[in-house]
Amino acid sequence: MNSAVIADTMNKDFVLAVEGLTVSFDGFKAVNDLSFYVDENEIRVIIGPNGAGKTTVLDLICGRTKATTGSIRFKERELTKMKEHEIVRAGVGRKFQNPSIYEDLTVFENLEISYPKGRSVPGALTFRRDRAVKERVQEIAETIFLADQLDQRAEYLSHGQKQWLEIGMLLIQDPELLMLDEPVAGMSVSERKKTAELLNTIIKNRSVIVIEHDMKFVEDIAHKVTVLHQGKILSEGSMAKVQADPKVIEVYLGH
Amino acid sequence: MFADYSLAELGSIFVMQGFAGLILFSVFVLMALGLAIIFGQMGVINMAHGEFMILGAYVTYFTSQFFLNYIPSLFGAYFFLAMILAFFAAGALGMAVEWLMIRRLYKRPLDTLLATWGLSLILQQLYRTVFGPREVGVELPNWMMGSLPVSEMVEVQINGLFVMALTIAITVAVALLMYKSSWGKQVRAVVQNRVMAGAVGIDTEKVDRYTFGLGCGIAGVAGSAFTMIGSTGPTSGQLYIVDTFLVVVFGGAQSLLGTIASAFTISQAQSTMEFFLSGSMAKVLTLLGVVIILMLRPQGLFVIKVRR
Amino acid sequence: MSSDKDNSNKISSTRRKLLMGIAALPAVPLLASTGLFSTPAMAQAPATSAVNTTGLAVTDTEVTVGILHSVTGTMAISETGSVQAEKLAIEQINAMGGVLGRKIKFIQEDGASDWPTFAEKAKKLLVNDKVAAIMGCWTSASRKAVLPVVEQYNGMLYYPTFYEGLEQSKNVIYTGQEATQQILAGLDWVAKEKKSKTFYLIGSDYIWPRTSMKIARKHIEGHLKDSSVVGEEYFPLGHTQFNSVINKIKLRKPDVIYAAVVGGSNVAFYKQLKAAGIDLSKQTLLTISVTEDEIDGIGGENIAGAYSSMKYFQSLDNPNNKEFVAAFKKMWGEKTVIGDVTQAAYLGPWLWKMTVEKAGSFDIDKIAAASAGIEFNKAPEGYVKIHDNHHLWSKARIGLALPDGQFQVVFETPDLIEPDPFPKGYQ
Amino acid sequence: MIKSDRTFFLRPQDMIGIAILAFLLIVILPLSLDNFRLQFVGKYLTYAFVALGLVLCWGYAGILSLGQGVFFGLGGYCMAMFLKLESSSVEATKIQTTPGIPDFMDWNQITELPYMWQPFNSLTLTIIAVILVPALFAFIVGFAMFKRRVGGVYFAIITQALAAIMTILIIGQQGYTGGINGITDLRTLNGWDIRSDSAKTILYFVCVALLLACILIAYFVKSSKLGRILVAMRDKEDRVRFSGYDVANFKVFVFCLAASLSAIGGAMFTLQVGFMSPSFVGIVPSIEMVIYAAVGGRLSILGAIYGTLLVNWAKTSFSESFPELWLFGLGGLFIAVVLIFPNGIAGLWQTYIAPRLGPLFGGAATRRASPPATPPAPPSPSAAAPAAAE
Repeated sequence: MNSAVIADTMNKDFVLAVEGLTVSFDGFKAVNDLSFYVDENEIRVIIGPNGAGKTTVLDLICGRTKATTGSIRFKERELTKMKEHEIVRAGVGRKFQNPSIYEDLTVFENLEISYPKGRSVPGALTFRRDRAVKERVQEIAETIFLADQLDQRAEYLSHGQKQWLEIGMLLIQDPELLMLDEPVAGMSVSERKKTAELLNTIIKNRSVIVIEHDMKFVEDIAHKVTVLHQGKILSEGSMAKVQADPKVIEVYLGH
Repeated sequence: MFADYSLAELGSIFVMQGFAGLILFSVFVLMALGLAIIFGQMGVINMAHGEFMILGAYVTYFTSQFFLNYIPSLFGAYFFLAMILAFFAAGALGMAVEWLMIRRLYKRPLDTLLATWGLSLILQQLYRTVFGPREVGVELPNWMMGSLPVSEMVEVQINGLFVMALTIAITVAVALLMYKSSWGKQVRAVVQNRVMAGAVGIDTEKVDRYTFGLGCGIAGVAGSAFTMIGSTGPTSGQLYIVDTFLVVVFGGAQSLLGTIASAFTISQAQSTMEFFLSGSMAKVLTLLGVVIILMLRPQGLFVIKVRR
Repeated sequence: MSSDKDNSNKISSTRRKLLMGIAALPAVPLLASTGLFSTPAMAQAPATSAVNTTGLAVTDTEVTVGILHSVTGTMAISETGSVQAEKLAIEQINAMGGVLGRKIKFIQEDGASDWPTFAEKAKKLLVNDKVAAIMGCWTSASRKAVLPVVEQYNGMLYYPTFYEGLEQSKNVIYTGQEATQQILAGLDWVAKEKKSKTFYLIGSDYIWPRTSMKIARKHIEGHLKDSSVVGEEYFPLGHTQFNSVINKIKLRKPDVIYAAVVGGSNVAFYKQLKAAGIDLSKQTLLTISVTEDEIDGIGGENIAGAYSSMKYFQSLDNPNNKEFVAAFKKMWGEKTVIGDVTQAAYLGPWLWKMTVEKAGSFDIDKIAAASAGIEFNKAPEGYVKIHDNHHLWSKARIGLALPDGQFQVVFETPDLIEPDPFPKGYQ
Repeated sequence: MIKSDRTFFLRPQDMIGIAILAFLLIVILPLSLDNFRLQFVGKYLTYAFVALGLVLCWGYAGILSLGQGVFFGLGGYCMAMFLKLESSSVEATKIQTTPGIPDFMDWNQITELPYMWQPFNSLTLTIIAVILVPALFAFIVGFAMFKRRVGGVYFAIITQALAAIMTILIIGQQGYTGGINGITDLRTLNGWDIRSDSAKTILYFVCVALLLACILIAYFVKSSKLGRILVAMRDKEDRVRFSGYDVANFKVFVFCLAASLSAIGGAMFTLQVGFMSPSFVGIVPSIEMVIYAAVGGRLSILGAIYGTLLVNWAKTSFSESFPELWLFGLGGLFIAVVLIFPNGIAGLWQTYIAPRLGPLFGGAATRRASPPATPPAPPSPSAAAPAAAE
């Protein structure tokens, strides 16, 4: 891993530095010796065919899956050794592919639970719904177009609204690195438009990693694109550069 | 403790103790196999497993009574018929239960636990009302009793051999059924992806019903075989339930091989400890050992790592 | 709610119908005409106010007693026989004119194999129903739960089961054997008759087997010549795998296997013993936990050749017993078997009746005081007598188990053995 | 704007519910039942503590423990040990070889009070032990298992095995525990005779008071953010984890809380019934206690109390009149509550009765979010399967 030496001097500026990352499931390497770096305030889009290991990369970063070898550093902190909740508290937020919200709770309660206070057992017991909490929830709810749905049980929201709610639940934590897994999948055209607008407002002052299939959407938002194939980086760079790469055309865009 | 015995004596005792361990192993496998299919393949926790076993035992009892009274000349062979009848009786009851109850609960595994517990209470009382509260004595054909002298010291129990042979036969049959037959493929397909399996034309409801029936049927055969070594009464089924579940869970729930390996581990541990310690302590230590290992390695002994 | 609830009758009649096709039997005055029991003069029934000064449920024509056993739950198997015996005795007593000129009416309650239920029902019988006596309990645990209640509310309990001893109460008459009565003579017999020197003790893991084995060990080591215990093992209740201990037995080659295994374990133990090639006609086995009732489940062929140490066997050859067995079968069906505890339960109502008549009163304190010295000549087991410590003097007997499920009595002590619930030197 | 704007942890309809229950237990039942029946209710209420714990642990957090009898027993045994020591004074036990120790120890050749019995000479230490010993045990079990993400079915089976182990141990170690007979013949509490009718009536009211206090605790937990986290966890455990919570800690907490509640019930049981035995520790009582919560409604705190009372009342009256039918009834109840009315009495109430009462409570009842039609689907077996390996 000779890149590590170089990286050591370089990654001061990177928010996230992934180096030599490998994970294998019973011998099958879902992610294989992967390295990439994300800058401050950068929007990185990861694309790739099904089974390329995109979601696994997010799983590895947020601690859901443990790496076999390699390192993930976030603002100089090694994430591979940390537990999921510690990673979240360090400032990494993750949205799942399917909307992952609490259907039995109201929108307000969904957001309140995500509010980064009272995260310990005693903290949760003594947590008060004070003015600061309510104002913050209200503010986020307006951002995600759900201000008039606060008392609605989350299960009654539409698919798109659920996606927004989950984004809101991340937003309320104000993470420095936001990871979104197919945020516009299954949305109607109008919802997609609104989502793009939402993303454009929330990406300010943070780095974002997005997995997306919708090329139009990718083109709209990406600063830099990483193409994954069979657990490895096939190509990396601007959208234009990636689109011109013959390897990419062969395995992904061309098929 | 061995100072007083000659080497030959010690040798033969260890042989016999090993054999005792193997019998216990066979008993565990037989108990657990039906449950492993139901729990491992379908995710249903059948707390009434013991009662299905006891149904098999009662069937055996009535078959023996029938032979004694009407065709005593064939008494020596009744046990084979009894096992077949036990399989179908328990299997049929299992399918009925699946249809009436279990199929509504596939999405709620913890609730199957409660519902089947209720079923076990009902079956116990049903046995008590119909067959009487006392245990019944199942008379065995003479050829199944006693033991074969291998050497002067070493004797091998015939019913032990019988249980072992039966265990091997049923295990092989189940393995063939699950891994070689097209039906087995359907079962595994349903386990892995119910929706997909339905979409490609597998009748998932039928597969579920027969799988559950098969598991219960095997429990019935096990119960039939256990009339050789245990009691047959309305509440006898309760004696097996904890051991059975631990064997299945310890084996990692999803693989047949895991169940067998776990039955082997637990039976050997228990029978060895029983030899050196008192019975109660051996039991406590075995259970405790299993529980502690499960706490440290909750996925059980054998589990396939999967990508989520 | 205090009506006669004849539950065990229902259960057993269901079974009888199933097994034999005989409908429920009418209640028949069984012994009245035989002249075996002396009939007290009916005309002399004393005034209620004189015989009942503490407000028990005694009227001019009736006296109420309680029957408290498990009709449901795991213990129903064992306790059914006791209920049947107690009902038989009550019926016979009534046929003879009752107690002090009053018919016995009984209230049956179900302990449901649950010890707090036993305590509650005992309290109900004593407080609400004001019964004059309770025939009941089977397990030690149920008796331990009931004991404080009968002591607190001053009742009288007739307890039928052979048990571990270590207890004595003004309010309890123990009609079964305490441990030393059951154990010592049996051990002496096996030492003398079988020239046994080495013993292997095996029991279920709870208080009765453990206490019994403690007494047995003390006797073997302290009182039998050159004898020793070569193994002592306990298994959890409900244990079903005995192959390892059977191997140990084979290794130690004891002269006697001394067994106190109970319940479902019993069946497994004897079946596996037989399967392991231990021939009970060659290997002496003496048990203190197998009566005719247990053999029903074990199967006669699996235990034939074993010896059981009890005070009563159904096959006992004396006129009292023949009379009793015939009456019992007439009332409860030809196929029912009668074990040691069933007979002891049968004694309860009789002993109470005789005590009441001796005391001339139903008052509990007077009965408790009058109990000592009560003699019963017509007991199926033979003559018995209540000791000052409220246990019975009784003989010890050894029975040889036969393939048909009965015992052949091979030995009985010439004299009655004194009950000794707190045996010196055995604790 | 936000309607869910309450500052107090009890909603108006909760207060009405608690008041009705309190009125029933404190006024109606004592006035309408004789002493004998009232003591039954007192005994049932001790099981209600367990059901209450199960509502939090199973209903809200989705953790089904089949070993609650262990905690009930631990609490009960702690109390029984204290009472036994008090009734085993040197004078009361002078016929023993070693006076001053419990009778069953004397029978088992134990000649001095075992180390683990020593603290139970003090009532203060005993009360502390009643609450802390089960909580500690639950902490060890819960910590080991939840940190490794054991859940669902696996947790249920392992707790069931623990109940089996505990029973065998208590029965086997009879010199220290009283064996299968349990610890019996308990007479006085600091000199106060607990066997008299007046004492039992007082203990009944103590039990009711403690139960009401525990109900308030349960409501407090439920309405705190922790309560919502439990529901969230049951629904989407990963989402909670990725919102920065250490999920295992919350599960351990609620499991310990349920254990302590059960133990308080056990201690009250010992006081009211007068003994403790291993028959309350094993698998069968543990599962029966689950059905109390299920009948009441696994998501309803007050429902658990009514469920417990109803099932036990049915059990007592059934077994008095049709003993052989009782198991059919109980078994049928298990099946019916799972198949037909998974939210128990509380579900029926909320679906059929509460809407009609709505106007009476000034709309309070209608604001209660409609209950989920089916109980929350627990994670599928594969998801519930521990995932520590990855």
